[in-house]
Amino acid sequence: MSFLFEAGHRGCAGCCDAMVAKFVLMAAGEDCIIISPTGCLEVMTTPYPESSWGVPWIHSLFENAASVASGVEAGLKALGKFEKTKVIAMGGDGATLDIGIRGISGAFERGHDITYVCIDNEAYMNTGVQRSGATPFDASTTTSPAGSESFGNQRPKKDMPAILAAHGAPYIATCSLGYPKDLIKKVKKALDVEGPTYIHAHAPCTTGWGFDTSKTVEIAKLAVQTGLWPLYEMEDGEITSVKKIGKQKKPVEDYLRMQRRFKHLFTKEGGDEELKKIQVLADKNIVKFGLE
Amino acid sequence: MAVIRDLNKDKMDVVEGSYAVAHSVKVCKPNVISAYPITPQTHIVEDLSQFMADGEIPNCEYINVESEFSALSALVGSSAVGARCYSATTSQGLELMHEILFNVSGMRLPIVMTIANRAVSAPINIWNDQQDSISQRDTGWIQLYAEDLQEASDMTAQAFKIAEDKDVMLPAMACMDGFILSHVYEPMVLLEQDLVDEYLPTYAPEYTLDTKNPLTFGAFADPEIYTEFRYLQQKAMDNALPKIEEAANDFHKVFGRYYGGLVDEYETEDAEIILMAMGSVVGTIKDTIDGLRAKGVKVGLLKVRSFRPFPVEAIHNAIKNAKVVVAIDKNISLGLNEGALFTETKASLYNTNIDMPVIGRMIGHGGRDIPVSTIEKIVDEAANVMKSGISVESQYADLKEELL
Amino acid sequence: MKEIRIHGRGGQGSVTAAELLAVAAFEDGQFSQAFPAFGVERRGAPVQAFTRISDAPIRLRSQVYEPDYVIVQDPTLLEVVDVARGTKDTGVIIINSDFDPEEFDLKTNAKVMTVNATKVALDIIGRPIVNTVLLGAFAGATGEIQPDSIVRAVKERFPGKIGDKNSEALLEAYNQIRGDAL
Amino acid sequence: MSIRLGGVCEPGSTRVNKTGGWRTFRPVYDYDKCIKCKLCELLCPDMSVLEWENGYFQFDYDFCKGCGICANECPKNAISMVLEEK
Repeated sequence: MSFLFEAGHRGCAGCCDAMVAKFVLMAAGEDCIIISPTGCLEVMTTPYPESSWGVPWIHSLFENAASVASGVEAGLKALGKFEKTKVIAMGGDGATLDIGIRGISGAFERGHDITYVCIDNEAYMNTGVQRSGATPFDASTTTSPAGSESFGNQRPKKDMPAILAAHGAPYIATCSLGYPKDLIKKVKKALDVEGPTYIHAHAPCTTGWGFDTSKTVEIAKLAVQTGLWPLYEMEDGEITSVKKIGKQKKPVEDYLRMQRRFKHLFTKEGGDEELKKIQVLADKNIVKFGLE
Repeated sequence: MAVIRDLNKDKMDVVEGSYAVAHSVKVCKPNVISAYPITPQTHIVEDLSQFMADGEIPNCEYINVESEFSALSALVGSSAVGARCYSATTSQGLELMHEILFNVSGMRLPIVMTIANRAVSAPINIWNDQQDSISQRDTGWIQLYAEDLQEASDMTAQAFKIAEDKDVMLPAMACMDGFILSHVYEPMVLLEQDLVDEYLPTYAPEYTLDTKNPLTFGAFADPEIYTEFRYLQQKAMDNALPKIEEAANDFHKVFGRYYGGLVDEYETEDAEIILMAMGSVVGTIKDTIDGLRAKGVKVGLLKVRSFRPFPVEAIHNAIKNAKVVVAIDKNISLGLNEGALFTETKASLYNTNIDMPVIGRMIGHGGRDIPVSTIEKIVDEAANVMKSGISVESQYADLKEELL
Repeated sequence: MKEIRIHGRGGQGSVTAAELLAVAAFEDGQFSQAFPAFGVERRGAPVQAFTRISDAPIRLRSQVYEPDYVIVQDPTLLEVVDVARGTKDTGVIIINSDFDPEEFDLKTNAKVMTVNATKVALDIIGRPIVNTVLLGAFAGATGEIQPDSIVRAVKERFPGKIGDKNSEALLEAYNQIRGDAL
Repeated sequence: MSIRLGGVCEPGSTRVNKTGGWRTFRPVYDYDKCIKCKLCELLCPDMSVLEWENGYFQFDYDFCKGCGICANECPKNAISMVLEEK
């Protein structure tokens, strides 16, 4: 099988961004244009004069992928070339939830027929694992480090799907590289729905989270099985499907224990209190999304 | 060749400067307009929106972006798919675009933008000066400055022609003074659609985002290759110098109107004192010169039309016989106490044998009015320099000491 | 002034090695300077790091083009990077490998030495972390720095058991490469 | 080779950059256990699982970085990670 995402990119061994990008292109096919903001995916795939992209691809800045995508869509429409070509903005959590949120809000409010895929590895990885708006509670990053007085990041993840649902996006879905077939199905659906659609893909990062390069998929599944990463679809703001975890349900510890960014919860005094708090977060998701 | 106006009244309409520019954009057949409102540019984007609503701009999409940052960012995408792109902004909006200005030029996307020049905050001020565009002079954008409505309107077509030239392929700012030109009504000839179709070829870039030929745009360049990208941009700016003249001459052939190419000279042949200036103050200076000439003062004007690329040769040829030169700036580089036109003119003369005194006078900041008397005062100062040398090299010429 | 160029891959601690070497040289009473030169890649891609040692403060800011010494942390780099480029004839190139120096045909007159740093690290530290081990080898092969200056730098950077194990490993490499040299 | 306008690059051209040298462990198939479920081909972040004969696969050691995801996820443990001799 040939892929529209080529080998030779500089992603770390076991790179989550590479996997999600590969899956998205499996869903989109040749007739798409990708717009990426600055980030690991961008930098590891396009060291001039090389490119891993088998489809038209453009990078402008860190915070304007959604705006550039709006322009691509408008330009294609103006030139009468917009029949089937899918316009996809694809970037990391920092570029999407933090610095690029203004552009996305504008693009979604204007209703451009684009799909935005957020590859959420929960921190600014290319610059060396600094905290982002998507960094989970109690995760240690270089700018929200665990310390004698700290259990790491004290804020919950920003709920981007809810924000874009509030923009009236016709289709939103969370997915995970741990369930590639589900991810590909949802990306296809997002591409087929007219108007601004959003895919929020969970992507465990071996370098940033501190786990062995072979565990990327295993950890992604655990995030889902513990309820910390609920898989659901929303159409016109309503939840229309959910992936039940049922008897697969695992305690958050199984997920957290495998990651260096949560090591302090198992070594520091008071760690088990924090573990309980995280379990509460997971249980809330299970109730809210009806995961059981 | 001196300025050639078209004063055929039955071809003229009395319109607002902004409307004239909006009309010009329309007849240049843009494919994507993407702009965010900001005084004093708003009438341009409002008029364009009405044209769109009335179906007067076919094959065009108008994006009401949520910020100037996205105004230009969107056009990166549109231009890359091969669409002719237009935007308009000023002051705070232009400063917000700073990061993308470099990016658009570096990616060689010939986007055209009208700048309705306005002062930069703080203190916030919505009136005219040229601090905004001048402070973007290093971003790789061509910068042209118009003297009046007719030129501002016609400059739009010229900007597209220059920017989209395959030997240039750089974005361009067509600058007009906010309020003084954007909001003034005066008779002018609206850009003729049939003539523009003859003058301006359709935009057909060599490389586009095309699923049938999937290329990558915007890759990163490491230390081994970055310099050569910048060198090629500078080469494109060098190529733009003759192209700006060519675009002005071609415009004259097709439309019969001419405002100068890189520069334009007024009464400079025998001038002992030459004033250099950009934008609408040029008109006031011309009136002042006529008055002073009547009194036997040998004074002339060098209108600098292209600030980027900076027309060194054209400037030197124009001023080489003068006894004193005064560069007039509606901007200041704080810490140097000089306006950019003055600094760059003076610097360009250093290694030449042209060695008359050159002084800089900053006026009209934050929309302060520039009456003829201010220009006369500057000419007097220049006359004193001719007699007894430079006393003050660069200063404000319209400062209110009492407020300090 | 002596210039050292360290070749490694992202994540192998080449930059840390350069820094430790600079700290050790300062501990040894010399002036020093260490700086990396790498791309934007994270792990895996080839990286270089540089250290300068001198008896006077170092002002030079360029990369190192004619190194006196070269340390190669990962032998697979030899296929992709010209590690010997510009090395002075009087220089020494230290390669982490269990092959003999003669088996490498590096186009250089500099002396090639090898030490199986990976094995030393696995045996003593328990993980294939070779950067500190190779500093011990550097001290042994060149005599530019006292081994206990490197130990002090390592212990300062890695307190406790980790520092102790790394120190033990680097001294082992120091002795091993000196043994070969005799 | 000269810079094209705007520095555009050709599709899929990172293949000139062989990343096989990055790995310390290499994956090896045990074809007796392999049930050709193609999961390894799907998951590989470096497109280093190539179709081989009659539905089986082989690794592209020019590019495989030895991450071990294929071995970790293989439902039949048909892939083992072997220390690379250097």
